[in-house]
Order: sequence, then C-alpha cells, then structure tokens
Amino acid sequence: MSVPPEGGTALDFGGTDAQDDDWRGIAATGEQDDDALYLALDGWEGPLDLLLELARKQKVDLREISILSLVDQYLSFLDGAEQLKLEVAADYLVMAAWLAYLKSSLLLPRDEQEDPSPEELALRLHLRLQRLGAMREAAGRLMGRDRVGRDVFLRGSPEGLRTDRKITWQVEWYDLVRAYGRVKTRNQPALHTVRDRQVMTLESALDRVSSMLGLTLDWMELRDFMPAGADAKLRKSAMASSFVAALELARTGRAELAQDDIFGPLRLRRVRGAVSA
Amino acid sequence: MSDAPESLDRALEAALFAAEDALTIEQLASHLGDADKAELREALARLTQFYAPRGIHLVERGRRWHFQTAPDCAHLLRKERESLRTLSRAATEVLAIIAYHEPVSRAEIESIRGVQTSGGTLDVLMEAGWVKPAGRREVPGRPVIYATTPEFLRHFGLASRRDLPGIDELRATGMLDPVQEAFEAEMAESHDDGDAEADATPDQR
Amino acid sequence: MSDAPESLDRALEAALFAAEDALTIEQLASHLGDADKAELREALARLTQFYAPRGIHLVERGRRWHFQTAPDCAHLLRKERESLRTLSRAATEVLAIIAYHEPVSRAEIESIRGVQTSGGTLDVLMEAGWVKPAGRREVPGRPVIYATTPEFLRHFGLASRRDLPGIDELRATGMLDPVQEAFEAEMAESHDDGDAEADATPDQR
Repeated sequence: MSVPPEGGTALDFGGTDAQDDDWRGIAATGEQDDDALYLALDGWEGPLDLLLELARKQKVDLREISILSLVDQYLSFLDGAEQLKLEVAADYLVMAAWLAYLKSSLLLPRDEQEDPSPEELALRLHLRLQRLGAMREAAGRLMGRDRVGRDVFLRGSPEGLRTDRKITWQVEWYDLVRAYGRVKTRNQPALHTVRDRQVMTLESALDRVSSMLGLTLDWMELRDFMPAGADAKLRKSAMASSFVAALELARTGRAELAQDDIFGPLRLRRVRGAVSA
Repeated sequence: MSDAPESLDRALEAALFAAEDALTIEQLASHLGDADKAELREALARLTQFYAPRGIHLVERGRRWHFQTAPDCAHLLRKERESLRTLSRAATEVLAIIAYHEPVSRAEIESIRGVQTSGGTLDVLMEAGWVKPAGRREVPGRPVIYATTPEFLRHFGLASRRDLPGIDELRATGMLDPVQEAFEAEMAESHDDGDAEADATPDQR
Repeated sequence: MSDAPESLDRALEAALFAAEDALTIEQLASHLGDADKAELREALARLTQFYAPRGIHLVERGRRWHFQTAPDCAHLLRKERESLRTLSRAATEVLAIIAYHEPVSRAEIESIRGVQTSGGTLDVLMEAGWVKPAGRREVPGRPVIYATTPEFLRHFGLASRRDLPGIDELRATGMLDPVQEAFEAEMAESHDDGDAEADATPDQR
C-alpha cells in the first residue's frame, strides 16, 4: 500500500465539498439522531480535513504534532462511529486502513523496511496537513479583512463616467472621384437619362409642309422646308418629320414626290386641284 | 479643519457617501444612532463648507442631503472620444453617386451602382453629415431622395458641386480605365450629340 | 491644504466619486484630458493623505483607485445593508488557495485540500467576480488554471497580492511550495545532517 495520492486521481481521498456554511465540530457526532455521524462526516471536507482538525486538538503548532497519536485518534474516531454509512464514508475508511498500515510500519522493527519508509510517508502526511492548515488559516484572515459591502462601502449612487464615442469618417476627394469613376466604369450602360431636346413633331411638319406647298406649283426640294437658322439637332428632327409628312401628303394624294437617283435630293410639289389643308 | 474631523462629521461623510438616495436629517439621525438633530445640522453646515472648494460638494436639495460632483467639474464626467474611421468602399461609392446625381432616391442609387445598397450605408453618410434627405420624388411610392450637404462641400474643399470633375476629366486622368467597349461606344455617340456630360456633371441641370 | 485644492485634485475627486468602477491611472488620465501620469500619481497620493482622517477614504486596489467608506464607520452603515452572502468553508478555502498560489489548476487545489472540489465551488467564486480562468497549464491535459481578479483585491481591501495576509511568511516557510518539493527539500536536508528520518519526523519516537 502506498501513500494516498495528492488529489485529482481515482485514488483520491474523494470526500465531498460541504456547501453548508458552518463548520461542524467534533461535537456534532454527539448529536441525537441516527444520521448524526453521517452528517458529521459530511461536514468534514474529507479525511484530510478531519485529520487536520484532530491534529489541531493536539497542539497549536502543526510542526509538533505526533503522527502516531493522530492515527490513534482518527481510528478511534471511526471506531466510535457505529452507524457509519459506508458509501459516504468509504474515503474515510480508505484513509483509516492506510493510517493503520502506517502505524504498524512505524512501530515495526526497522531492519527490513521497504521503500518508501514509513517515516517518509508520515513526513508527506505531515507536510500536507501543514499546507492545508496554512491555507485554512489564510482563508480565515482573508475573510476577516475589511470587505467591500460589509466593512467598507462604495458610493451608493455614482453618477457614472460616460465616454461618448464620436466617429469621424475619413474619405479624401480622390477616393470620392475614384469611386464615381469605378461605378461609371462598371455600370454606365444601365443608366439612360432622356433629355429634353428641340424637335419638330409630325403634326407641325405636316402643317408646315402642306402650307408651304400651297404657295407654289413648282417642285421644291425637301431641304427647302427646313426652318431657317435651326441648330443641327432641330434640323435633324425637322428633316425626319418633314420626310414623313411628305410621304403622308403623297399617300393622301395632295402631293407628288420625285427622286432622280438613290440618295439624290427629294423633290415634291402640290398636286394640281388638291386643296391644301 | 481637515486634521482632526469630528467623529460625527466622519460618520456623516460615510453615510452620505454610501447612501443610494439623498437623505433627510431624520434619516441621517436614525442612521447614526439617533444623533441630535441640531448637532447634525451643525455638522452638515461644517461639511458643506469643508467641501465647498473641492471637486465634490455636499448639497441640500428639498431637505435631503447628498454628495454631488462640483458643477464646474461636471464636464469631466462626460468625455467625447473621437475615433477616425475610413469610409467603406460601398459608402464612398454611394456618396459619389449622390454627389454627381443629386437628388437621387435609393432605388436610383442602386440602379447606378448595379448593387443593392444597405440602409446602413446611407445611415453612415447621414451620420457623417454629408448627406441628407431632400424631400420625396413625385412618382409612385414617393421615394425619399437624397442630396449632399454644405458640410460635404466643406469636407472636400469644394466651392460647389460644379467643382467635381466631369466624365471627360475623369477619363483624362485615367479614372475610367479600363473602359468597357459598349460603354465607350455609347459615350462616343453622346459626344457627337454635344451633351456628353449630361449624366456626369450635375451642374448642368 | 483644504483651502485651495489644486484643480487636478478637484478633477480627480469628481471623476473618482462619479465612477461606477475603480479606475486605473490610465483611465483617469484619458478621462481628464490626457493628464500627465506622474502628476496624477502625485495628486492621488495627496488625496489619499487628505482623506485619510475622514469618513471616506481614497484607496488603491490592484492598480485601480476608488473611494470607499472608512472601515471604522462600518457599524453605522451595516444596519441598512444586507450582509454579504456567507461563503461556504470549501469556497473560502479554495479562494485562499487560488489567491496564495495563483495561477493554479483545479487538480492542484484538490491536492492541497485532499478532496475533490465540486464545480459549484469555483462557480460561486467566479460569479462573485473574484476568480477567473487564466489560461492553461502547459502540461499533459492542458488543465485550465485560475487566478484572482482586480475585483478580488478590491473586495478584500488589498492593494496588491503582496498584501495578502501572511503571504511573506508562508512563502518563507515553504508553505506555498508543493508537497513533493517540500518533501524533497526536507529529505535532502536531513540527509545532509546524516540523521535522515529522525529530523524529518521528530514526533514519532
């Protein structure tokens, strides 16, 4: 049998954390009902805890405790527990068995001691108890400090410090123009904006051509119907409308058309006897 | 005075400091083990005077006493922190489109960009103070239309939107490269018509 | 001193009074318009001294500064306050072990206590904001290691971990070293003495 490992493995002492606040002293075993010992054991934070408490009863200074008498106390404590609940106390029994072994080793003649020696085992136990004792004491001192909410208090209703974050966006003139160029490059065909432009409608061309035809019986070139002084855009429109108007007048028998060759000048004149509109 | 404050003064300080609400003299008295009210009043007066030159003041408001920050330190409680952030590519594009085409609706912006524009992008531009809603377009649905602000001009150092370079200038500086063929062809045609910049330079409207 | 406090002192008072949390020098500096940190330190020292005799104290906890009531005024204030939730013995012990050994893994805590630590115990400490995971130990299994927080220091009134009660003595006597190390040290020592077991376990004869 070896020394119980120092935690975290399957061979751990394995006691349970007691969540209750008060530390039940040894006196708790003397409590009335059947569950007294069960409760008392549950009050300990495992066998090491119980050992530490027993050791404390021996002497104030943990360095001076007697492991042998500690073992005796532990074993007799468990012996006295007649109504021990085994499943709860398994860890305690493991510890008891180990301590019994340690005790017999310590008492045996020294000639054929195995390794590690019982003294080494005892030293380890000793060191562990010291460390646990030190931490328990430290915890007590820590809890006894001036604690916020118990001994000292913070401002009841602080106004609070506020940091308003303000984002300043950064973009340069170049980025802006570049972005527009990018958009244009990417998507220009998708946008068509129709602009107002000066045009000659078909109706006004009809009026104009037929009234001008009424003035003479001679052939006139279509080009002569263009409004004087019109700009290029209007001239284009007037040309197209006048051409359609000439076709319409010819269709309704009010004018006749002539063209000597392809792309040659288009001429038209009033049909004799036709009434101008 | 500060060397050895009276114990009543210290108790008052602690009580008023830790209190969640302003306290009346009665509340203070019961708090401090039924202290004498006249003494309390004296102590409060002493403390008021003691704290008068400091960053925190003891004040009475509607018969209740409390500590508060000295009025001239109040600005310290609020700090504005400026952080610089670069405008995202999407936001820059939207801003550019608004600048060149304003006023435009969101649908129009999207049709120009060819991508959907998240509402957050416009929010950022409005938060930056560069874009603002400028009424509604009188078409079905009456969409909100957006325009740039004077702050926009100021940020970019522009006297007016006319200062934005036109398409010709963009091309000259290579900003329209690489140009798609269809796009180029169309632009060439509209140049013949003499109204090339119609789309590009908003200043002609 | 109280007649004409420096304006930095007043600003500090105001900011620390209004703050909802303890503030570091850096936070104070940035809040007070990038004040000089050396000057801030001087001013904090001045204020600490100024408030020392009073009912509220300026204290430093884990590099953070805050005002709190003087400990000896506690009895006046406790009345109205619900007392702290009592920690279980297991929790106080685990907290002490973490504080004195940090950073420390759960297995190390258990090896000191000799019992398994229920998850709830660490949970309670983390919920209180006193303990937080602090990475992993680079050993097989990479266990999570735990450490205390600035809030822990603040709650227990510690300027830093160096102020943990008795920590110097515990360190000097090897109480914070693992059992194995202490064991080896003791064995080595007793071997030197040529009287191995006798010294190590003086109690058994």
